[in-house]
Amino acid sequence: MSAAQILFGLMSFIALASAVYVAASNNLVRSVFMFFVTLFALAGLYVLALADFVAVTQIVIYVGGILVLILFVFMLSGRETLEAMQHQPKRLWKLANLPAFLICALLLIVLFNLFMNTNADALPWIKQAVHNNDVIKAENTMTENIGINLMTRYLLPFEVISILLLMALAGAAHLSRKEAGA
Amino acid sequence: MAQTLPYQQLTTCYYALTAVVLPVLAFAVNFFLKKGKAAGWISTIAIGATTVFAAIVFKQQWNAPLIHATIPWFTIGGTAVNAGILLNNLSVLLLLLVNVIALPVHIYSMAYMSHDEGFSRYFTYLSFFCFSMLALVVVDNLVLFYAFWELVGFSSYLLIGFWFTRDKAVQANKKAFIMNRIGDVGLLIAIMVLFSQYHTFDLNALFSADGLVANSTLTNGLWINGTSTIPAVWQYLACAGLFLAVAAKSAQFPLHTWLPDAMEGPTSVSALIHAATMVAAGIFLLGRVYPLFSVHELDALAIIGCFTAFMAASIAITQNDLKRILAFSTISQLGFMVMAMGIGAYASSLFHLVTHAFFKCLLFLVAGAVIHEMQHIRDENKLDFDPQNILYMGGLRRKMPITFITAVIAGLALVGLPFTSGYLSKDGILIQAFEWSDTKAGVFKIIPILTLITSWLTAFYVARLVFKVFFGKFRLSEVNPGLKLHVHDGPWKFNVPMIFLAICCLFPVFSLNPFLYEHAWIYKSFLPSNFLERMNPYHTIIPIALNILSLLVIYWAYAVYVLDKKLPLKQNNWLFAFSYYQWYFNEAYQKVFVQPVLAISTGLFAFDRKGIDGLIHFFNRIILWVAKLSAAIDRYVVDGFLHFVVALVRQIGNFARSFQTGRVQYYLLTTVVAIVAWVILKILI
Amino acid sequence: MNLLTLLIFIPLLAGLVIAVMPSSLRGSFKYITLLTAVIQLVLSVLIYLNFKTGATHAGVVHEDQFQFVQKLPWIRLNLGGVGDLQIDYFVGIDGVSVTLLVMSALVMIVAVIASWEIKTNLKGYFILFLILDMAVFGVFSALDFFLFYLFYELMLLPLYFLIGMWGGPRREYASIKFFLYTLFGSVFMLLVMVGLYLSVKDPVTGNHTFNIIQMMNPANYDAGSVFSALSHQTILGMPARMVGFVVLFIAFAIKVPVVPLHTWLPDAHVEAPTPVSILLAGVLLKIGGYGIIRICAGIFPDAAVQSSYWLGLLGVISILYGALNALAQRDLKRLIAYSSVSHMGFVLLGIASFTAEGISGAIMQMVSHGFLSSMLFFLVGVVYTRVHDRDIYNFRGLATLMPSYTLFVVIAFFASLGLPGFSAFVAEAFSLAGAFKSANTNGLLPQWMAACGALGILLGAGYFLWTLQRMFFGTPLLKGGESWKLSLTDINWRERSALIPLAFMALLLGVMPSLVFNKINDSVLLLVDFTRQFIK
Amino acid sequence: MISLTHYLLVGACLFCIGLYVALTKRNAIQILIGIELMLNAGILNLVAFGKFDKAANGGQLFALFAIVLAAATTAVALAIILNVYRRYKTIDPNKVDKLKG
Repeated sequence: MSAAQILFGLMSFIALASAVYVAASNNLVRSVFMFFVTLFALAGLYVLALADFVAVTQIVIYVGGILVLILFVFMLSGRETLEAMQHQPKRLWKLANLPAFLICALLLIVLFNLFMNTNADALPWIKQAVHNNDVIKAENTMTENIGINLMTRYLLPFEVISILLLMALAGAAHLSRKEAGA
Repeated sequence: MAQTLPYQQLTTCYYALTAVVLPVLAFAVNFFLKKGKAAGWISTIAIGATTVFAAIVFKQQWNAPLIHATIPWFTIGGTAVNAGILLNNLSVLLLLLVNVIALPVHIYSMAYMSHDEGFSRYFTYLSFFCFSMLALVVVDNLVLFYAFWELVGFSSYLLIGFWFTRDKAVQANKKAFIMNRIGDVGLLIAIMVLFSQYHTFDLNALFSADGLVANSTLTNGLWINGTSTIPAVWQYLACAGLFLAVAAKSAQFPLHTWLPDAMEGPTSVSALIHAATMVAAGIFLLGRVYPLFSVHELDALAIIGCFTAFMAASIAITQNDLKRILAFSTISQLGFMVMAMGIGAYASSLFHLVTHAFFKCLLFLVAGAVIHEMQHIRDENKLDFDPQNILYMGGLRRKMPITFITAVIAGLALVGLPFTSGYLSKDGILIQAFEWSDTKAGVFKIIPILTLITSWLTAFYVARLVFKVFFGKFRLSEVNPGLKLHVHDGPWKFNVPMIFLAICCLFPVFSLNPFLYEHAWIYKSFLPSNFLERMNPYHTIIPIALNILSLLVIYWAYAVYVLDKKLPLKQNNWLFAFSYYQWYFNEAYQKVFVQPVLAISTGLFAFDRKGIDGLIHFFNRIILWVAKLSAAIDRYVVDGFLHFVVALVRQIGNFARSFQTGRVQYYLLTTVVAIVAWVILKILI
Repeated sequence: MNLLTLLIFIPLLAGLVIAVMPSSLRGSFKYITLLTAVIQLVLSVLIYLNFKTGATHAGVVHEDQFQFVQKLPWIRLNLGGVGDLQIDYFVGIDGVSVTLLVMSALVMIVAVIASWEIKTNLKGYFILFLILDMAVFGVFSALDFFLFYLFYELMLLPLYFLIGMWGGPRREYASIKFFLYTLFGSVFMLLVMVGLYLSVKDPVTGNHTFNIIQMMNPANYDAGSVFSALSHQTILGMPARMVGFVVLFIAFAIKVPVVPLHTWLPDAHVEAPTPVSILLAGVLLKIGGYGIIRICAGIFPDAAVQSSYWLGLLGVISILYGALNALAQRDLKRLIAYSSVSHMGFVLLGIASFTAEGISGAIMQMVSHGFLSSMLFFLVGVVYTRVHDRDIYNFRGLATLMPSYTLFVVIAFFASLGLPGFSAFVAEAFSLAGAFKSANTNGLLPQWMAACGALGILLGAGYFLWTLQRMFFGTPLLKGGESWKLSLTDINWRERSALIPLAFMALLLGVMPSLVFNKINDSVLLLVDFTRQFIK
Repeated sequence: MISLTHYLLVGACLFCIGLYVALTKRNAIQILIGIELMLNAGILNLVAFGKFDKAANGGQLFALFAIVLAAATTAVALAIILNVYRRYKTIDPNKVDKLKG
């Protein structure tokens, strides 16, 4: 078993375990932090998938952006809000959650079934890519290539997203302002 | 009248009709007037006028060709039933006889019933009886005949039960009516047989000399009448039915037991109905339907008539009730008549019917007069005894001379001694019985001998009766010394009818020759045209032997009852008891017929309740059970299903409503469910 | 306006009038009802007088020979492929029904007079009474099977309430028993009715029809239909026509009633109030006999003729069984109820003979029994209203206390036991004569049946005379002592007015049976002719 | 060698967990986290497939886009949640049942 595989299993385990903790935990702050653990583990998995730029972006935006944003919300809202936000029904396994659990389990089984039955590595386009040697190798550096593609092939989405971001920024700012007249 | 009749006949018809209608008018008037002493006169005058009309009819019609006049009565199906009158010798004789008997009885009754509360009721009934009886003798078809036959029985019922507060009377009239009803059923069956065979009810068409019956034959077990042929058994049945009818009305064995009980009615009624007229209706019926009977059936008639005559006479010798003795005597004499019919002595039978009517009626009137006096004694001295018991009487001949003389005349006529009417008619029957038995063998040889014995028995009981009542000492005084006795002959209303009837008991009324019955005018009129007067030893030997022995018997009775010689027979042996209890017929009938019928009826009613209703209730229970089951099914299955459906719908509704909660998470869940379901479907299909 | 229709619906009108009148006027209800009954009697007598006789007016199987006919289309439904539903308001009478109408009208009056004793809930009582009245006349004149059935059922309901609400102590038991019995019969009748409807086609319109007269004509039956004589269909292994006949017969036999379907009758009679007993015995039992003649014998003559032996046997059994049962009774009303069973046995016996005499006798017996049983029940009611007791052994010597009453009792009893001069004699004699003649002419009944039936006459004398002896004669002795003696007053003018017409009619018909026979003769002859062709 | 299927399976697990969180939590922030988890599962798949597109780098680039959009979404969502809380004093989405406060 190669180191990559060990790492993959480890990362997967961490990601899933922390995700399960997020699902199971009633403590909001803890689940937020465990969520970041998940994000970090995922970033590791990206690396293993030879997408180091994406991994870095993941850490920067999620950890640096969203984490900070959420904590910001807590802190800005004050203690009262935090407590209110943390207020949760005590019971761990409510019966009402059973349908959701079942349906999720069912979905999982379905997906598993689907993925196991369709050998993803044998998909035509993947075979084509392998055949064309269009596969990223561990030794390749893709950052440059990403930058070129972003500015050429994917320029339009890039621009659209930037406008979207701007709107989101404006919207968030508008929403977050203190009650003035509304 | 529908047919055109000669004027003479037409008036005769109208006279006859008037004779029939007058009593019913009297009945109607009395019925609506209710109370009052006028009733007696109304009825008597009516019957008097009727007698006149009857006499005219008799005079015109006796030995004349028959008159048959009809009007349509109703039509049923293809059969037209006519109402009409048929006047021949038989009917006009009876018409006159009934009137001649009824008129004295009416007069007698006015005195006899004068102190009774139901005086007008009595005459109402009596008029009704006269109407029925007169109509019975003149009607021309079987339906009407049956109708009046039964009405006669009904009026007899009313009159027997005249004192309806007396239990015995009421039971007696019930018995009489039911016994008569048995006969009626027989008659009805006979009528139905005749109707189904001949398709007509007309007496003339059926029974005239060359009528339908005369022209049909019995051969090889078939009864053939022109086109219609039925098994001969129906002819036997018809005869049996007719015989039953005769037996019921004329008190023949086995239906004779009602007549002694019928003596519970007023004595005048017994005199008219149960001695002279109604009981003669049976013989009259035999006379009407005579052609139907074949030889063997006539033999059977003879046997039964003879047996009845003997049985009744044997009972009469031991009875103590004055009226019962006479009743059994009547049965016995009627037995003679039936036997006479059976042996072919048609004319003698009817002749005896007439003579018997007079002397028996007279005897009853005498009995009535005696009983009247006895009741008088009873009421005057405030005693309690049976005024009809001959053991209490005695020595009345000096106190009631007229009564005594008439009683002796009637008694001699009944015994059949010469110079009386009874000699003429009864000895005729006896002689013919012997002649008849010459042609027969075996058991039929006994019949004339039994008849002879019966005659002597008759002589004995008549003598016993007369001696007990009129001779010796008044025995009641011996038991109750110091009795006030105001006994005397009755008023003229008693005496005149009795004397009149006594005259009618003598020979000149019927035949100028006191010894030869063949010379009696009634006898001659009924003879078949081919009758040959046969003189043989019987005609002299029998009357002489019979009468000498009868005189001996009478003397014996005189010795026993007046001179107080010992009776050679002991009174406490079984033979005496057998006779005294009337051969135990009543008890036997009670056990054999009445009680079983009642038991059957009770049993059937129980069956009705327990059996049929039980079955119904059983079904009911099953149905109830099924109903309960179905109710349960209804509640738990059908309703359950309904509730289930309702609940299901509600759940689905709730379920569907739950999608519209406004809860984002549910929407999401639903979406996922849908997607998963879709995917699963995709995979599976 | 058609006289018959008027006759049928006048009671309905009077019922409506009573229904809208306030209860404060309840005293007048009985007079309104009486007036209605009198009008009906007048109408029915008019009908009787105008009723034409003669072979061209015989009716029975010829629709055009019926009289006082009114035929109106009533329900017409287009059922598409099945054809049109054709139900007519079709009334008319022939010889079979005309005398029954007059009889019913007279009995109605008597029943109204007897209703004077009803004291509770007068409004309901008289409305129900009038509905019953209407239904009775409807049944006797309906010539459309659907209409007939409607009236037939309409009779049932008021009777159920009349017994159940105004009856004696066990009225509920009796009324339910009555209801179930008759319902049992009529439900099956419904099935046969539908079967007949589906089998018969009106030759003019080509639709299926409920017309009773057309059901009598074999040519009107669809080939291959259930009740077609030619198709020889079977139901449960029996010929369909026989099944149809038997089912209809059972329905009517319950009404007659024929042993062993009779046990509702004693209970219903005993518990019913007097007027209802009168109607039950006087009119409703006749519907059974009428139905057997008109419907059973008319529509299924072949089956009727085939089973006539059994009909006759049932008739004889009814006669004897009813009479013997009557002999065992202590309750006067029950005795009379059983005597009804016995007397109606003659009707069945007469019909079974299929001779003119027998059927005429049967109809006469129905008319006669209508008068006499009404009279008998009325007489029982007289004693019962006075002392509320009917046990024969509790009375003795009533003749001394109530002479006029006893006179009527004697008349009624003797008339019932078939004393000549009264109608029952003619009726019974000819029922029996017909039964007897049957063996000779058509060979349907053996003679012994008639002979056994004649025994019923004897038993009839037995129970009636025994009752007379026990209850009326002898010295007065009452269970209730002096108080009863005071209550047992002789009949009053009202009671007389009810009894005299009945006694008079019984006497009149006994002396002049042509009053009935003339009117029915043509129809009876036609019916006999009609059935004769089916006798093998 | 880590096969593509492994990434897909891990993604599926993660997605389901995220879904469960999104479905069951009564707290808007946690629901948001659930949604993020699902997004990340998606991104993981993009990245995994992106390995076979060396020239165009479609997978990685769209993963980047998704990350950025998620961030923006989060920002807006958090702002909304804050607002909701101010109005209703709760952030349970089930209790927020009025469209207009």
